[in-house]
Amino acid sequence: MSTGIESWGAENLSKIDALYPFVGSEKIMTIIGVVIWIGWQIWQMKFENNSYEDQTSQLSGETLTKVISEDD
Amino acid sequence: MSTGIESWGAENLSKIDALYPFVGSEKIMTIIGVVIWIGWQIWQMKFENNSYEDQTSQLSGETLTKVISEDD
Amino acid sequence: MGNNLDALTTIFTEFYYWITVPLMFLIHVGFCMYEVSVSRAKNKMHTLMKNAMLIPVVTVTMFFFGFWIYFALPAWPVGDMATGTGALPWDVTMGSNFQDHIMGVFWAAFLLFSWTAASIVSGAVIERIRTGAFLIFAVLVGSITWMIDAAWGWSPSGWLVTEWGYHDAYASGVIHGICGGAALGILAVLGPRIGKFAPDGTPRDIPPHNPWFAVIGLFVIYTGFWGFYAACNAPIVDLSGDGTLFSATSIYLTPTTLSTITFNFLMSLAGGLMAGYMLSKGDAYWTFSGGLAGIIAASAGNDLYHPLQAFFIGIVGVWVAYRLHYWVERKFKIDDAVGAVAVHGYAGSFGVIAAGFMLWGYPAVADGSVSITPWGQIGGAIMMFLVLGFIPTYIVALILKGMGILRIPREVELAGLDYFDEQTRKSDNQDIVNAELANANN
Amino acid sequence: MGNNLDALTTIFTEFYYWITVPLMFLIHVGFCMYEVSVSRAKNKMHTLMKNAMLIPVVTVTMFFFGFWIYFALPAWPVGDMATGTGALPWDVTMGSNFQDHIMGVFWAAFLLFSWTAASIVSGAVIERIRTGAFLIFAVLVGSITWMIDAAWGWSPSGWLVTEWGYHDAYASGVIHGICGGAALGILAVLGPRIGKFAPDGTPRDIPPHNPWFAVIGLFVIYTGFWGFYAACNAPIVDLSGDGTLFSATSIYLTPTTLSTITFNFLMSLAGGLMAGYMLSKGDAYWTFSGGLAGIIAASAGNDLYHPLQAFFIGIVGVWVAYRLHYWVERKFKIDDAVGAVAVHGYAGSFGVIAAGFMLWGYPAVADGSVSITPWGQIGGAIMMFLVLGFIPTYIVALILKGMGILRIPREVELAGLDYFDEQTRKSDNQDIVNAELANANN
Repeated sequence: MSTGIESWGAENLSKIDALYPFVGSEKIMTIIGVVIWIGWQIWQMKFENNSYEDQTSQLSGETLTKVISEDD
Repeated sequence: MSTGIESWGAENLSKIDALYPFVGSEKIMTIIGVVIWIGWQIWQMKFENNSYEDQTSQLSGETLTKVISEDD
Repeated sequence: MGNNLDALTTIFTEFYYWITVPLMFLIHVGFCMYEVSVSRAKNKMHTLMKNAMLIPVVTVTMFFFGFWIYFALPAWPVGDMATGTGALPWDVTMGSNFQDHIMGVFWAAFLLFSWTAASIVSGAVIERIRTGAFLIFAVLVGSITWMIDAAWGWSPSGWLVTEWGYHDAYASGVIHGICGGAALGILAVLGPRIGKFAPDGTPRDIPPHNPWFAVIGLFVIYTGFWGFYAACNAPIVDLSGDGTLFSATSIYLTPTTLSTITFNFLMSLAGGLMAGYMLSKGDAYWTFSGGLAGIIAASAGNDLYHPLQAFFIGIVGVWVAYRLHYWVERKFKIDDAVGAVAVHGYAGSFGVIAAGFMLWGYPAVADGSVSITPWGQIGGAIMMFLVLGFIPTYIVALILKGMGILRIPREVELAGLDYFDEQTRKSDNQDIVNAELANANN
Repeated sequence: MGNNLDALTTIFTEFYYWITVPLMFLIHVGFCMYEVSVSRAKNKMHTLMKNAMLIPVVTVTMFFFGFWIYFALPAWPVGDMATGTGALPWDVTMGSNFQDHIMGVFWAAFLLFSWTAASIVSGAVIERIRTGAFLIFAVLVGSITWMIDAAWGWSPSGWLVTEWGYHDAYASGVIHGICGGAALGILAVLGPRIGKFAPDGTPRDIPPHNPWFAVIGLFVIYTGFWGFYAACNAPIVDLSGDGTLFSATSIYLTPTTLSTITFNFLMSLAGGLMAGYMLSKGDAYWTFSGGLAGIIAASAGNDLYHPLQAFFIGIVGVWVAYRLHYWVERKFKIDDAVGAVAVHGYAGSFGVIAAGFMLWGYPAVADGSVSITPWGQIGGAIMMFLVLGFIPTYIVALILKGMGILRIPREVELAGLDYFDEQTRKSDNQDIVNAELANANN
């Protein structure tokens, strides 16, 4: 049993192309990868937008003036 | 006279292995090197311990409180 | 790989490309250093993270489709999908493969160009763009539009090369021109930072929070740029076809040498530094930006120029970039925080056009079927800066603005992107000091 | 060396290892930058010097005995002393030698790994360990225990490899696992910094004095890590034995390519960065630490993985490291100042074990006499983290604590290690200002 290659023997070596395990799963891995990427970007935008909303609500007129004045 | 190699002539080159001078002194150099290393580490620990003793004696209760309060 | 000599040649080529990758990491380290240093202290961590996070999103999208675009799209107008199959993410060469010693290092070299592309855009838009919006532009420029321009104009089979004789050996247009244009497209929609322009329209300087560090960042970029230059060459190619004449070539498989580009890199850097210092009256930031712009201006033809030609073109390119930067700033109220449009966009486009006059009539490809001309280069510069650079980001910026997710809220911009994190840090610090006081008094 | 081709192969190999060395210098530059930035301002110069002085002591001890351990100890339990004689400090190959073109660069590549090993430990224990005590741990980990683990598990003849099929191509366990364990062994005895835990046991954050610089330091480590990866390969090996098939191999002389590790390095970095950003809600330090932990988690099998497998393992490895870090911090009151136990120890050990499942049944050595298995990898991970990592430093730390030379005095910790030097600097400054005032009023 092996997840991929079973021998590094010289007679075998010249025939090996893919070195990775689970050959045949490339397309399903691509789909999972794309889902992770798009999911991450959507999560990032939601997370960022929420934190701005939260921050904006805490930065009313007077607080804001004070914060800017203390800026170094 | 030479401390090591006397000729770069082609007939000699293929026989040269050590390029450094004073071939044969490797073991004594190793001993000296080990002494320097261990000596240095002992000196470093003594020096460091002494400076902590010195510093600790200057950091009594009130001074220490002042130093920490001024910390940024 | 057959015999010993073939093996050595292949592994040398693999190692050659490999070594350009860590060198190009330094470009990104330098970009982060200078972008953060140019920002105000109240924005620095967010500025850093905005730039840094382009790394994973551009990397995965280059794996999913960016690299495929390069192989699939050389023909006009939409390429030949069949030619790109080797770079599809499920192809057996897009992974650990014992018969292939080049795909991974070649992909990585392209990827590091992609990071640079996105990073150029990043600097221009700091202190007011949302990270999420920027990361969309990073994918657009880093994994799509620059890959289209590379397929079209940075490959011996790209139609800009085979039809117009476009020549751009070290990416004056295909990286710098397009990214300057892309940055300008976003800036036109995003608008300036609050306070950048006085009510009467006079631009104000917004000083870097750490001026000398910004310049060290640029110096680190120079260092990494050596990797960028080497990665634009093929290291050892059999030009005779029968094993009697080997040489390095440009990406177009036309002859050059590492010695040539070493001469020209250094002489165009020297020209750019001298011009930048003189124009800005010794300002550190513009002098170092000038050094970079000098290299960028000469890059299109640095495979072939004489070192003194590279020197002269570096000088003129910086003059063009500097003058255009301030003219555009005043005329169109564009707030390009780091001068990226100037250093990359104007100097790069100037460099593409200059190569058309300097190398007029040179064969653009190895078989000599098409020649370099000024009009081919002018057309190419327009394709890069305007068609593939400005227009796509301008359209996407309008869409994101319409959705209300392009720019950070006014209050957050005024208080600073790091304001709340910084408050937490201060209060954590105070907690620790209090704990230490309690310990000292025990 | 015989003919031209043999000479070229030998000198290419020599040059290949050589170039990994300056790249790995950047790892150390980066470690110093991030470790100093994470410390509080009152401790920064001592933090720098503690890390920097591991360089000379690890270097000389690697020359005296560290490198010899690698060649002498592969067999269980104490090796065969005769096999190591070529690496004894008085052997003729351990010096300038015209017949040998590999010993010096090979030694240097190992040495730079040793610096990294000691540096990993260094970060965890900042702001309270004595420099002298740390330098003893630096020799212990950098020149002894990691060299034993390399002899056992990072050599085609090591007993962990030949008996258990242990596979760890880019040192998830043999560098990162062991050093994470070693750091934890010291931390368990050394105790937390004053104020780290509230009286009720709640951990407090001790903020870095320069947050963005810490991250730039991590970025420089990424850059140097390319040298670390390349140094783990043999660049060109005749796998057929008859000159018909050459390839790069792992340290186990099993096939891989530079292209493979380039793909996988970048994709595991991307996975780690995305996971770190998400878990920490955009915290810069954890995001960049996540990038490093992602690479480390995939390293054991990055000679063979598919890029997307490296990406997924990077993500999961960071999740494991991040969760374990906070759990151990709360549960055992461990104050790991830079998260080194997590990033190196947990992510690395996870990576070793993950490789056992992913590469189950792959031959562990070229002749196929033993295969990679999950239990071989689990056993190997325990050997690295616990047996060679945690236990030796834990024992030495107990001894040093008993001697009263492990931890700095409480008063010095509270005032800051640089307090007196800083007072001198301030007073020198004042003297100069006074002298300038006197000059101005003349």
